[in-house]
Amino acid sequence: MNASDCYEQQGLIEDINEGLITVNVKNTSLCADCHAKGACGFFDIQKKSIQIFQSSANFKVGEKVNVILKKSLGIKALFLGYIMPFLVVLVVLIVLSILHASELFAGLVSLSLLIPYYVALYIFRNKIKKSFTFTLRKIE
Amino acid sequence: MAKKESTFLNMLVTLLLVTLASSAALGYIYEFTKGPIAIAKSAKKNMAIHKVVPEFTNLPGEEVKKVVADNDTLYLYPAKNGDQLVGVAVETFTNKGFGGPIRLMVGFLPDGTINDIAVLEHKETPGLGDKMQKSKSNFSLQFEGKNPDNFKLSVKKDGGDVDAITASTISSRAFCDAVQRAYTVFKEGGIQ
Amino acid sequence: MSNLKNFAKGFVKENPVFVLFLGLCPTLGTTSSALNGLGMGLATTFVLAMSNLVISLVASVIPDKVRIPSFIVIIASFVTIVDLLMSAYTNTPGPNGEPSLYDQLGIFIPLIVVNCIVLGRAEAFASKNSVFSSLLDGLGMGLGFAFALTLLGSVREILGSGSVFGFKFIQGDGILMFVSPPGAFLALGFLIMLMNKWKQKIV
Amino acid sequence: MSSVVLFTIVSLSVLGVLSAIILFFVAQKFKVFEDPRIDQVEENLPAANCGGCGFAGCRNFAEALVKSESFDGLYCPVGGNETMEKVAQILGREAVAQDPKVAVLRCNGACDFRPKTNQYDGASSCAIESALYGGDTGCQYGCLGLGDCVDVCNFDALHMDPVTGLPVVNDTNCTACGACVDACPKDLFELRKRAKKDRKIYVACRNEDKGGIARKNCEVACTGCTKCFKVCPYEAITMNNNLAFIDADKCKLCRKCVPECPTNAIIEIGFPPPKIKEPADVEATDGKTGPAETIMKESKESINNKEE
Amino acid sequence: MLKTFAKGGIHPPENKLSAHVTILDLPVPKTVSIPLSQHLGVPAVPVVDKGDAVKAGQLIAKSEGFVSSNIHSPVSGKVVKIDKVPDTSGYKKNAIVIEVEGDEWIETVDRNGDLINTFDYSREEILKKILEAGIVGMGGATFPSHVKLTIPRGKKANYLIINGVECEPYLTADHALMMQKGEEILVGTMILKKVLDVDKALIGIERNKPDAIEHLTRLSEKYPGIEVYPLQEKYPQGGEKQLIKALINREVPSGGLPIDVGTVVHNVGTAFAVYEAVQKNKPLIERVLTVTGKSISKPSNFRVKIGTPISDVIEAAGGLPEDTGKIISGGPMMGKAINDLSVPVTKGSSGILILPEPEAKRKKIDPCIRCSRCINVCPMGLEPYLLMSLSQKNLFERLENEKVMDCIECGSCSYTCPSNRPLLDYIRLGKVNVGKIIRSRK
Amino acid sequence: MSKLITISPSPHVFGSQSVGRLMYGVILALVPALLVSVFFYGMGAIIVTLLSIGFCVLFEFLIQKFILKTEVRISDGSAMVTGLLLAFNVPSNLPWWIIMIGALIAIGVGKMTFGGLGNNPFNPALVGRVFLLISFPVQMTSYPVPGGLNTGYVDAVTGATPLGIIKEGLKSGLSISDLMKEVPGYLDLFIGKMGGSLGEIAAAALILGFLFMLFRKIITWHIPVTMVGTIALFTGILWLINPDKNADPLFHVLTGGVLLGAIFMATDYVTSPMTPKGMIIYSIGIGAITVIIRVFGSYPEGVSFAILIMNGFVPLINRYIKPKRFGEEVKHG
Amino acid sequence: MEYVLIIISAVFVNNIVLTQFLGICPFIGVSNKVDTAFGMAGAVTFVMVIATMVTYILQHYVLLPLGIPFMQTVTFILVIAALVQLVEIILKKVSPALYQALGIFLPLITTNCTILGVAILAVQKDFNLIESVVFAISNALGFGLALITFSGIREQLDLADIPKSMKGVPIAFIIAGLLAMAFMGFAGIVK
Ligand SMILES: Cc1cc2nc3c(=O)[nH]c(=O)nc-3n(C[C@H](O)[C@H](O)[C@H](O)COP(=O)(O)O)c2cc1C
Ligand SMILES: Cc1cc2nc3c(=O)[nH]c(=O)nc-3n(C[C@H](O)[C@H](O)[C@H](O)COP(=O)(O)O)c2cc1C
Ligand SMILES: Cc1cc2nc3c(=O)[nH]c(=O)nc-3n(C[C@H](O)[C@H](O)[C@H](O)COP(=O)(O)O)c2cc1C
Ligand SMILES: Cc1cc2nc3c(=O)[nH]c(=O)nc-3n(C[C@H](O)[C@H](O)[C@H](O)CO)c2cc1C
Ligand code: SF4
Ligand code: SF4
Ligand code: SF4
Ligand code: SF4
Ligand code: FES
Repeated sequence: MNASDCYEQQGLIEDINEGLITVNVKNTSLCADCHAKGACGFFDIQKKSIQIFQSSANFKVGEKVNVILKKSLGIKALFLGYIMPFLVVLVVLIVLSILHASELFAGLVSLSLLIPYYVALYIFRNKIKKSFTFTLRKIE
Repeated sequence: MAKKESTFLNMLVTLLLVTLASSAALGYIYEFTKGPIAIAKSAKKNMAIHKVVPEFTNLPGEEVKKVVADNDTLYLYPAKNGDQLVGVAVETFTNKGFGGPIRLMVGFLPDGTINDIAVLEHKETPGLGDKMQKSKSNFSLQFEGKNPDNFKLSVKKDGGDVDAITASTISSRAFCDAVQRAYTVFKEGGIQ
Repeated sequence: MSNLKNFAKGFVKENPVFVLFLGLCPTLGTTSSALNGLGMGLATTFVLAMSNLVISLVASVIPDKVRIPSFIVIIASFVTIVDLLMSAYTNTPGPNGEPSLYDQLGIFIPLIVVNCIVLGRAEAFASKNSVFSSLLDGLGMGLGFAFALTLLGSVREILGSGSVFGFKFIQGDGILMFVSPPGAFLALGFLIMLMNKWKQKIV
Repeated sequence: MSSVVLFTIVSLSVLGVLSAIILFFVAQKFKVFEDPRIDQVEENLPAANCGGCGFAGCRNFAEALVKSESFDGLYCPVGGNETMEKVAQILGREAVAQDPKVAVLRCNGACDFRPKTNQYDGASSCAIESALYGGDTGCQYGCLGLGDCVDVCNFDALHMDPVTGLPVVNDTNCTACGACVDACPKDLFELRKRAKKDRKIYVACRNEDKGGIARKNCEVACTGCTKCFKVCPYEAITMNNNLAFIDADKCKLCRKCVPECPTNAIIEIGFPPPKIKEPADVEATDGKTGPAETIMKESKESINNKEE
Repeated sequence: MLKTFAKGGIHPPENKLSAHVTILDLPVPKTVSIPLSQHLGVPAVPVVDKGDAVKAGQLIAKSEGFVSSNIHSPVSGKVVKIDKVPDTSGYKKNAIVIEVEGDEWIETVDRNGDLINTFDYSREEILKKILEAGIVGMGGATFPSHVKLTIPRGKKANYLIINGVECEPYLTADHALMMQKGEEILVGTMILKKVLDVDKALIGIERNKPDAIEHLTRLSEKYPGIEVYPLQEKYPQGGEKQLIKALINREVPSGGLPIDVGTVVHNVGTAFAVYEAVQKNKPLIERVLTVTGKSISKPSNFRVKIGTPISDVIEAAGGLPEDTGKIISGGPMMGKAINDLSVPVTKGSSGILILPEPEAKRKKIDPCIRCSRCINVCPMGLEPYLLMSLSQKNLFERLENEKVMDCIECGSCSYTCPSNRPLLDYIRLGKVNVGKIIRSRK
Repeated sequence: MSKLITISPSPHVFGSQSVGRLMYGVILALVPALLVSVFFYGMGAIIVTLLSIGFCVLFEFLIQKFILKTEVRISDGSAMVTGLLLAFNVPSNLPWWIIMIGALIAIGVGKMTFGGLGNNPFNPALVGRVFLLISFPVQMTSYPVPGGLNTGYVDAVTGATPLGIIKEGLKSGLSISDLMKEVPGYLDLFIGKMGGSLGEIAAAALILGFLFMLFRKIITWHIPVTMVGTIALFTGILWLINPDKNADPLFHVLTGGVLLGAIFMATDYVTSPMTPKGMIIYSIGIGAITVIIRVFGSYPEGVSFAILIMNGFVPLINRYIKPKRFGEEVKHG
Repeated sequence: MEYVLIIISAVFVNNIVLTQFLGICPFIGVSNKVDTAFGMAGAVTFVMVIATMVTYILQHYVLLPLGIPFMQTVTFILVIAALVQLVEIILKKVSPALYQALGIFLPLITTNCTILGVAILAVQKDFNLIESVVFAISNALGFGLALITFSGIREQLDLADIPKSMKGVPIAFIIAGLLAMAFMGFAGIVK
């Protein structure tokens, strides 16, 4: 795999269970690069675990690994997670305002449309899951 | 006091208490500052009026007269000392500014002589057009005590009597335009 | 740490602006003159000191998981208080029609609430320390912030308009770039560089 | 109470409660505070971020320390035992003391001892020069003198001696991070156990050529004559490919081997008397005698002392 | 417009001083030292011992594995030692040193110079002969020819390309060979065609050798399927990827081999060696090389026994000039500077170039001014300025992404840089490091 | 052999180009424009040019020697080019201390903070120029009226540039046809008889410099031609739409800094893209932004800003526009 | 037309980072990689728009009718903080895979002053709902534009020899200053 097409994040293997490897990655906040993050407690570092199906032969619990995600998948995630719902809200808002709906109504309706959007995501969650594949690589 | 467990109820109660306390405090302070804030706000407008016309005793803001011209509005604030009209402050504008619209407060004495001019709002270039402000140069001083009937409100380049700000003919022209508009409105209906 | 040290560290060693690079927006946005910088700095100091004080008082009874929201509410309340007070008492325009301090600081007053220093101090210090040292910490950090803002404001004012705190010492304009937005970045960049060099020297 | 105050209280309370609920879930599902000990440990690490421990930076190392069960294989060469002790205290564990080490340069081929046979004129990098050929002297094992090692040393423990053309290790600054070991394409650095008073005895040569050839190319080359090997009472010396090597763990610093070496390839440092000259002194001498030679003289002198 | 490759390239002064000098046979030297690693791949293993007597043409070291090559004695005499000897790699490497005694050859070699232009060996027989003769690419890379000629399963060659470009300044060995052994080369080409089972062989020659173009074109009429193409002068047209692009407009994919676009490229010298191996049973024990340089008194082309010390060769060309600043084995663009005149001539030595003192030194390095000249001349479409700084900063991952491994080390970038930046030096270092990483991944 | 022989990695021969030769080539190419300027603006042009070059070289020297403590390389000529181009971008009556500040900003902020030659993301001369324009608008917008060889330095009579006249006139509601009577004719514009920065006026001389640099292979055609073409195209469209409010393309190209910018400033190696395709994107960007600023913005002239803005995008262009790698698309011909 | 003006104004003329000085911390902090900058721009757009809409409704349908606009700061920050977190929770619940992918791709979005600032500015400028949304989008675009350009320059400078004392934050400010200076050329395009 060509490294330029990928994102990498360091993580720690937390659990291995019949080919299902759970990796803990640190999701750093905006302040990730800030060396004062110790002084700042604003919604700080969170952990996310990622489950990966991969032959676990080479990996041990507690090992440091790189989780690799194809760049195109990252963009797709961005699209599904943020851009698409944004477009949904925007389009509905514009349509409603063209129809001269009241602001409150238009605003609330378009915001509440996020709910069905997320429901739809939920319904397709398995499909989405299939398309997002991660790879693990050991860190020497 | 011991740290409370993070049970749902505890959390609700804590937050409720915190918000209650804060909002009560805020509400109180708001009540307390409401007066001064309102005064400060009205003082801001009056300040400009104060600066451009002689001493007055009335509340010009209450007696404001609006005149619509060129898609915008001019405001005429009559200043009275007792019943005596001592001057009229005209909030005027121009769209010919270099960087955008300019709003001025022009103070006229009842006979139409310009008493003083204050710049309310402008977007002219720092170092060039912004010299129309009194704090930045003497440009606006040349209008004081002049009556537009015998002081031609346009820059010398265009045959008027106004010395333009160096390298800022456009702003100077715009300034004159705004003052001229104020004067016209003042003439047409300003003097009660 | 002694209380004095605690107070003093905000000035140089842990200066929020020059060392920690926190609260940069107000630093850049409100320093077109020394006075504005000072005003903003003091407003922040007030919020910092007061919220540190209150938080250190109540932190021990707040359950961990609502700590952040409670802190936010407390801080935001103090910010609102500053906002209200300033709009009441610092809202008079200058003698030549210059905008009032309140107007010049503008949106940056409500934004004190998201200034990392404030919440950061609450989290990292006030919630764990005594009332008095929290107050001192807040004051120290706040004054360090105010110091940085005033310094930057002075530099920009000196270079940009040839005056300090409004006292003009040269005729006419200065180097106008320094009072416009790009000048803020440039001046802060070079100030931080100088600070770094100076710190290396004294260490 | 005015209505404003009432509204204030009501609206904020409602919002407060709502966000409490949301944030409750956040806290429930996400919030994993980092082990505060990581910060503590990190504070006690030297913050050099040099990678000497084998991790990408001090913080990563701190994490590893906190997470691992024991300190097996985890050691900060820069901070040394002292730091590890502190860390052990924080974590309530047993520190494993390691012998402190220091880098030594296994080449003494100063310009005076090792005549140049050609002139290198490529990019100034030992790695590049060594990829191209054996080097600008007859010895293809010796130091190239372009200072790749100096560039990677984060602790100001290495500098080039302009006279000898060799890097000089400053024992006080050297933390045994091992960066130079990795950087040197000729593999000239060795991390050796720090003995008392920084005394050391080692063979400053990597030349595997046969004796005559080695000697021809460098006056102070190890010729593989095995004299030292034979004299060492502790079996600390091994011979391989015409080259002697002194195992620091076995060497008892008895100095028997030093006078044996016909080419003075064995270097002893830190033994009295006379005191080691400061590098400044060296520069003060007419520039012809570099530290290498100083060292040589010293060793000879100390030999003499011993014989007396 | 004549054919040439599409992107990049430079045209340094040609300085082909020995262009029309006939090839002379260099006398047999007193001793030869024959490095065991004269080819890409695993070094050969000696099959003789110290003290053994050997004949010219006798196998003295056997190829070890598939990508390796046999080595034969170029002289008759006695093996005096098997030891480390400096060679063109810049390091001392194992070599067999033979003291020359007499001129005895093994019997199978046909030492008669007459042209034999018919052959009817099977492909397997030819391949076997090439393998046994220890033929490697004479174009400089010294890749064992039998490997190249063994087409991997699933691939098919449609063209054989014979590389008579010789785009390096100064060098004229191939030119001289084409003039003097033209017909032999063509027969060799026919043999190679048969091995590869292709219908067409293209010979590419730059137009600065009009006589060679004319000569081979005329001769090739007799040999079906061989065509000679004149090419515009442009360095590095001799690089096989560029030559393939120039002749048949196909691009060897990144990381791929010529066979991926259905071609095999061989140097004219290789074709000649194949001719000798197949038709004369003569193993690869001598080669043609150019000795040249502006202050050399007799720039010449010699046929030299492998293992001859280059001092002998230089001596034959009039001796080492006073103002020698640099001695290069190969051409000025890709050759290797050497510091020891005892270095032996090997199968890959195409020339010896002596640069005078002032030309030998590089100029002061300036900062990169991002003039993009290096990008414009890079025939591989790389960004040398970027590769260099990535290599300096040890950013290996990015180096790999920027395709550092595609660099053919032609040196056009370093040649052209106005800031005299040592681009190729660092790119090479980057290639070594990235290569290590790639290998460790496997 | 008396001397040691040299060993270095290949290649062993090199081309003859050098940084110094390139820079002095640019300076040579700028000489005709300087001569024209002296012809129209007299001593002022000479004084400003010498001061600017002097200060730039001096600051570069001081910073390299005393602040950065690196090798002093003022002899490579790049500071001279910066000084010359800075001078070319200011009025010929600019007081000496403003020139000094400009040189300090150009070299100190625009170049040396980034590590000197080759590292700066923005064109130093333009950094200096725009800094001055914003800081000293009065002095930077009072251009001397071309008065021949004996036009004074600081006491020169000032006037407006053709673009300034147009902009101001349009603001006061005049139409182009009226305004065209006030500006110099095309021949004057071509030879440089108009108000403006001292080096930007002489279209003919600048084009001469362009041909010289093309001939000497200092620059390629991509940036200048594309940039001028883009400006001509966009102003041409606007002109066709409303010739009463928009000047014609020829006028736009000949006035202001278009030619100076296109030939000498946008082409600065350090701050322009590395590949021809990138260069074309870059110069289309400059052209478009120039027209936007000229037509819609408050500044009468936008070339300097446009170049600086596109300088900001150069790293992105370099990142995404790569040369075509050999073997990228496998063709089977 | 006024939408176009809002967009041009927010993206070029009054760029939120370069002239309004909002969001400087992430601008200086997260702008080392172009890829991340792109991702950030996308995510910030969503959050900013949603936050602006919610606060708009809060302001106009709660605070103003109740006569307590001074509660703006407190309520806005609470709502925005909760909202940002809510989005995360929902994403995690709804599609763990997506959530995980985003985790690798992007840094977290925290409530920084851009988001609160834009919400407050939209209210201050008396925009209606649609205008507020357009305003939020364009500011997000402006943020993205500045961030991406800036990260490009910084990526390039990673390979340059910046003087030691300028490395890191100082040089970042100088670049931002010069970029801001260049953007001043757009002055006056929108009056
Ligand atoms: C950067 C810049 C800013 C300017 N700002 C203003 C301004 O604010 N007001 C103004 O009247 N002219 C301004 N101008 C100048 C006009 O474009 C025009 O040159 C001038 O008004 C006419 O010159 P004059 O006043 O010397 O006749 C500015 C010019 C430039 C280049
Ligand atoms: C590792 C390696 C494997 C190769 N395998 C083959 C092969 O299977 N078939 C082939 O035709 N050439 C093969 N080659 C030879 C190359 O195509 C090429 O001819 C050789 O490297 C010399 O080319 P150059 O002188 O242009 O560098 C191989 C080369 C290398 C380095
Ligand atoms: C930059 C460069 C230039 C080359 N120039 C020539 C050349 O002029 N003549 C040549 O025969 N081979 C040249 N080669 C070698 C060819 O790429 C290729 O290896 C050779 O033609 C294959 O033939 P061989 O295996 O018979 O040597 C050059 C290689 C490179 C990388
Ligand atoms: C074709 C060419 C154009 C140049 N243009 C400029 C320029 O516009 N401004 C400038 O300061 N330097 C210019 N230089 C000089 C030099 O490249 C510049 O100072 C670097 O940006 C400094 O790093 C130019 C150099 C060349 C070769
Ligand atoms: S001398 Fe070597 S081991 Fe010692 S600190 Fe320097 S790089 Fe590390
Ligand atoms: S010790 Fe190694 S890395 Fe250091 S200068 Fe010598 S050869 Fe280079
Ligand atoms: S990068 Fe490699 S292929 Fe490209 S010009 Fe340089 S040496 Fe030749
Ligand atoms: S040719 Fe040299 S100066 Fe030009 S871009 Fe390439 S490395 Fe830089
Ligand atoms: S983002 Fe604005 S203060 Fe940090």
